[in-house]
Amino acid sequence: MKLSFSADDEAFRAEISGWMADNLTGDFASLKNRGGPGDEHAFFEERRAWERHMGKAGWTGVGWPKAAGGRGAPLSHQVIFYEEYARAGGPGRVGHIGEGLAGPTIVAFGSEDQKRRFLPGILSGDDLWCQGYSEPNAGSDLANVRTRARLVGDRWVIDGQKVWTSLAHVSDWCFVIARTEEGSSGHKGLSYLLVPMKQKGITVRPIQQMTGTSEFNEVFFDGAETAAENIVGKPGEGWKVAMGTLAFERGASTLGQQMAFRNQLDEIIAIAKANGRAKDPVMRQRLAEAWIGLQIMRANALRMLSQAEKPELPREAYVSKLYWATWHRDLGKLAMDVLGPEADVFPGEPGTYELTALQQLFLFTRSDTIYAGTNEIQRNIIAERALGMPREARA
Amino acid sequence: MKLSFSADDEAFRAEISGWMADNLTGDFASLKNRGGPGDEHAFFEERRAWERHMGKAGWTGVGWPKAAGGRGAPLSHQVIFYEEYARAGGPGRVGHIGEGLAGPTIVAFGSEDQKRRFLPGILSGDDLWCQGYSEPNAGSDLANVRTRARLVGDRWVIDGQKVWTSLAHVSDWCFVIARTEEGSSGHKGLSYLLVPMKQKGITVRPIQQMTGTSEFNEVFFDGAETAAENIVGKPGEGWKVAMGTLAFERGASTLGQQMAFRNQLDEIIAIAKANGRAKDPVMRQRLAEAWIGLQIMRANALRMLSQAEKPELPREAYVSKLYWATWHRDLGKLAMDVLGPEADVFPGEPGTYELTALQQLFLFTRSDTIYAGTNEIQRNIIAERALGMPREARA
Amino acid sequence: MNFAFTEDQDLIQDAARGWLGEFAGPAHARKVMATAEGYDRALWAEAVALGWTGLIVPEDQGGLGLGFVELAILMEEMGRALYPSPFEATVVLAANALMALGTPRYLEAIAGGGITATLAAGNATGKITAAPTEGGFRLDGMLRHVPDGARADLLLVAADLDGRTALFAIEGDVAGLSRTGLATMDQIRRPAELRFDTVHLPAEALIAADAGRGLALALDRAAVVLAAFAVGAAERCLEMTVDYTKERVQFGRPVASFQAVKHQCADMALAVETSRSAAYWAACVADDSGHNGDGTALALAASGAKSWCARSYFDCAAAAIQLHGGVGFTWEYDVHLYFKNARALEAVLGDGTCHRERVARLIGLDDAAEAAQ
Amino acid sequence: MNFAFTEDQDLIQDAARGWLGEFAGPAHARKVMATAEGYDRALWAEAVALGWTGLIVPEDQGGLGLGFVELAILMEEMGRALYPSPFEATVVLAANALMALGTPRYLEAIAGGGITATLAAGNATGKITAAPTEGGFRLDGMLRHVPDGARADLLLVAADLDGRTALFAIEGDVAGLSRTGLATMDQIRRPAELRFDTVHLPAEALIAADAGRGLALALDRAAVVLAAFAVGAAERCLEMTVDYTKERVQFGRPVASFQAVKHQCADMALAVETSRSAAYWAACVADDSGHNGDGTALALAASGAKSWCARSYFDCAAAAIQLHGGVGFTWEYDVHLYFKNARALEAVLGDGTCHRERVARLIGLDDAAEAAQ
Repeated sequence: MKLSFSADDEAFRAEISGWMADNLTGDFASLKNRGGPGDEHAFFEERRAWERHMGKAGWTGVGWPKAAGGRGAPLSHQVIFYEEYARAGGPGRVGHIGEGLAGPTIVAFGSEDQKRRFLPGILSGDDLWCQGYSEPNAGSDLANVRTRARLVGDRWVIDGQKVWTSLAHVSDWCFVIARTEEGSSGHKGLSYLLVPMKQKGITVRPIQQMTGTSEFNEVFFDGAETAAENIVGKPGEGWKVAMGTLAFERGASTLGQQMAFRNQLDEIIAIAKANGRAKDPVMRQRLAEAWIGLQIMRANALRMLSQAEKPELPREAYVSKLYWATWHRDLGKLAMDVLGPEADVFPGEPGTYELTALQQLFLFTRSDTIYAGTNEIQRNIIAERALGMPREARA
Repeated sequence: MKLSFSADDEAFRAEISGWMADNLTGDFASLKNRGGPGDEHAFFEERRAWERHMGKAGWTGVGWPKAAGGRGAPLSHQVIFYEEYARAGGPGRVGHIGEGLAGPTIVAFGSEDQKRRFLPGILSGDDLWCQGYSEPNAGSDLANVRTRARLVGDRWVIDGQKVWTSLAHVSDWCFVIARTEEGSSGHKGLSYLLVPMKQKGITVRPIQQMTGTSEFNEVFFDGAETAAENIVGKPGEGWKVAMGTLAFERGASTLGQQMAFRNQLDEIIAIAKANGRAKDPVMRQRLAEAWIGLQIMRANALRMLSQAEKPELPREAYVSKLYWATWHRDLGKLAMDVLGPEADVFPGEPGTYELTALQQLFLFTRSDTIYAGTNEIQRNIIAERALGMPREARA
Repeated sequence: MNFAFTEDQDLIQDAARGWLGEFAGPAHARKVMATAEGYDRALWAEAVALGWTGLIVPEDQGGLGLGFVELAILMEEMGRALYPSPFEATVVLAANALMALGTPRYLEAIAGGGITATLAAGNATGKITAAPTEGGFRLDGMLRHVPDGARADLLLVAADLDGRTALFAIEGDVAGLSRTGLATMDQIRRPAELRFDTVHLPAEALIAADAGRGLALALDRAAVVLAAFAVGAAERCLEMTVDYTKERVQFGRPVASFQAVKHQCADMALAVETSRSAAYWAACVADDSGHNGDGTALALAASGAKSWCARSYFDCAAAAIQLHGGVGFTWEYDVHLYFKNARALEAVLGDGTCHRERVARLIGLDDAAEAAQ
Repeated sequence: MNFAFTEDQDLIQDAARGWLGEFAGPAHARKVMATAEGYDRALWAEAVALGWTGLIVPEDQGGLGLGFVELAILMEEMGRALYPSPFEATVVLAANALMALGTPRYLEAIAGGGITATLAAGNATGKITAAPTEGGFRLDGMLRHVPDGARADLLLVAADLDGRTALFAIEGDVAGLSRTGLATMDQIRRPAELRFDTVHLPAEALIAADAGRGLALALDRAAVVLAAFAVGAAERCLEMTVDYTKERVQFGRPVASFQAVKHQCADMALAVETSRSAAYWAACVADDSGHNGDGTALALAASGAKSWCARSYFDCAAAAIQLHGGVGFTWEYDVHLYFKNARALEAVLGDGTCHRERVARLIGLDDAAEAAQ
């Protein structure tokens, strides 16, 4: 057990931080620290160009196997890559769903043909992906998926609705969990389909959030089509493949997310020092607690990643979503409390609604404890799967 | 709506506080502030004499109707009585289960004959009562009661076991919920029996608590008997009568309990001032929060009592157990944190176990959130009965 | 001692709940919150006609002469409805302050609905300095977070005058005064910034030369009434959550049947009921204190109630979002309106930390320790 | 960078868990906790034979030469078992301090089990003053809460010597020194009071004349290792709770099937796992810091881990009592042993508030603010 980095690691750190310093400049300079959660609408086209720029330089797919076109970087390099990217203020990646979820799923479960067709577009930044899991009446529970797909000739024909689909309006492809076996229920009879988004059978409707902006969308499938071969795994294996996707969420990119959290905490601390709240002993306790909590989040992630080879999901992985979501939500409240009466104010006229970054943080983090499994669902999962307690009764 | 007291109220206050000052003296002086929860073993015989002394002076049954032998005091007088009693350091009442639960139940549901036979002994302090509700496998749920009673000739014959029975080893009578209908289940087929404790069919075994002392007991009924007429209500009405008893827990005596809490908080504040923790801004927040919380507890109790005439239990009554239990438990922890490293130490040799009053408070308050309906059960009750949410599935 | 509403108080509550529920609920808030003015003048005129602006104003100034319990009842219902209006600034702050200072000025106009008003004193940040001039005073300085500061007809402004706190009345706009509404995350309240750049006022603008104690009393009473607002709003968050979770089905069951959901609702109920007890405890103390009490009992009750109720409101609004799941996070559902308002309310008239610190001082934590234990 | 145990570390953990589970669990604690000595000498001799007292002692002093990660592993298992022994005082405090000061003295005796020892420095309350005398030193003063202070063979005592912190070694009893064990609610730890009333020590009793920095390093490392103890104990509380609630039937269902119970257990699991991450993060920093680092990284990690893990332990023990229901409150069930120990551990080596305040200072909250935002 060792937390420090080797000389080779440090050389790699110099490489990526140097590249970021040299490249996040010029036209790209305005992208610094933009485009994260709650800010996904910002500078979209410029960020797409940035994604392509990274792809050209070989900085996409850092953790992917070399055979899949990635760098095949060891864990320590992946950690360093994501941390340095975020430390440098690297913008929110428009390709992150493809790089982090769709790509690894195709690598793990896809056919050779699918790998050839889909992976290069992800790595180059040309193809953007979105995720079609949640439904209005399925919430966090894939077993309740109602979206149906029927094989008609050589095409899957898809009807149904997905919600909370980030980036749907700009994506080229969506991976969709649909029910392909008539009359099936629960985890059975689901399939994992790759569906082109730019077609007339698909309508994307943005959801206006409490922030006033719209990161999330509803996606309506009304006779949407995809080719018969665009299925990952066999028909009926959708649950298995989807569970694999969820496992990829344990990737090293979480360290980048945490570095972004660190940037937010640093901003809050700077404000506290400037407005004098840093002298308030009660506020000092909260700021220190947040700082400690973030260090622990990093340690917890490194523990989890260091055991990624083990077949069983370790307990620190089970608790990580609940932990970071709650920590981050509390950080949003802390930001407001540090700002005091000024927390409510943003530049602009009354009646306009253009929030500051910290107000976005405060409001947007309320979704952290809801999407991708609410805190309640996460506690169920921890109790049932990590602790072996009896499963919740399902009607 | 008015929280202040009238001139008549203040005259009554002078009467009871004068009586306490005149009477809690001499042999009784050592009883001051003794005998509360966690300390029930202290000076038992002397407190029994004190109970009789109070009875002679007409200070038992202050809130009972005059027809039942009580004072029939209005609410404001009851509040004042219990607050002044506790403010004066009046000892834990050995007759409180008779006065607060058994007596009012008999007044409300008992026969005239039962009233004649049982009420005078309660008021005089001669007959002590205990409560036979909880069972090892029923926990907080009366519907799971397994203790059985059969009518054999003119006697009820009782077999089974009760637990968490305070004062069982010194009581003359116990009110017992027993299943009198063979094969019944849930709330049906239960009866409310009055059972003499001093008989060979009853064995009392003290439960040693984490404090090292034993307030609570297990009570074993092995062919125990009581006369056929010692049933309150009809056979099978036990649930209804028991629910009535629980309602009496909303009585003004709760104000006395709160005054005892106030005495404890005052002691903690005095220690904080003496050892310097009162200057610590974080500790000041907690002490202030405790003080505010206690004022709110009093206001909440007065609201509840001011609406005692209403047929429906008001919401402030539903939340009161959860609230005071949690507040009191937190007070115990606060006491330890104010004491700092000294919190752990008591006078005596290592290996002995004679805790200080605040250590007793810390440990004993852990039972507050468990007995008489755990916090979890209380939350169920609030959600289901006060908010009308769906009932918990029962197997 | 009777800590239940009288029949009259029940009637006030029923009437307020009925009218506000019908006309001034969240749908109304959505209509006005995007406007520059921030409230509906026609609806406000109806509220005036109901006598609300005169609720605590003495009868000989055209009011109803009721007390702070009644004002708390009304504000609880306004919180429930989340009604954006000049009521808080005009009645809870301005009329209350004028009464605390014992001056009848403007009370009749306020009671009759002729003017709206606000108070800019310890409830705002910043500072104004006043200096005597020939025939009047000159005011300079800046105040922020003045409720309704940009729209109120009458500004009651506290200023430092020779080391004492004086209160001045400013009717409408005057030269040198700029009033700027602040754009805020919460769209219910309308705070503003006031800049005084050599503002000359006539002598009769001075309402009280030594207003410190009266203003302190008024601000404590305002804190009590805001606590009641929080109670109503928090309870509405609970109701919306219970209603929604009973309807919403997940995993084949109503969400409300899950113990995790029930228990969070139970905790919300506990927060609401203890808050209600806190707010009305404090309102009773406000009524009992009069204008000449020593103020300590009221200070304790006001700080206790404000810190407790504002936190409860925030906790309930936050829990409401969580328990609504995804839709709680949308603009479409009303929960976020309460959530943002709750956050704003926590900071108004002092946050929880400063109120608890005040209680710590008032209960004697700084007094000399007694003889050692 | 590899934040997982090595195979050797896995072996140490397995061996410790096996031996402690078989011989030194709560049943053993119950046997010894009522005795005046407070631990079992025969069992301790076996622990010595396992090499544990030499775990971190360099090989050339007869130890195993392992690091703080390994020590944390061992202490985590001792926490799980709640093993009352001289280990913490002798190894975690005394040997650690001697190593931090770079002196080999006593290390061989400690590693070999010849002596038990303790440290009375910043980990105790009170103060000792030392003055040079002819041929030695004179010590006066009082210290409380010295772990094992009444029973350890060797006392390492910090004293103020001309404004610096010096460390003295006292073997057994000397004239003028009284050592009194304190009776405590927690019966696992054995703190004592040491009174120095004109205690004369020979010159060679001085271990280090300027020990401040070394002792600070040692106390931070001890805090890290105590944090690991808390992890094991907290996890045991969780295990007992899961096991008990699976067995216990209420309302016709295993208690463990209620969501309220499951969710509290999930929160315990979160507390345990984040604590484990915290403790081993800090242990790695302790291993990386050496004896000459600037100490800030270790101070942050130690304060972070100690405050976090001690609170988690208390929270888990408290939840364990609550979820055991009635029996959790009895002397018979083991939960209370952990609960009392958790409370004691919170105060040892600084409570959470003071550790967080230290972190606040170290992360620069007192530094000058940067240019305004």
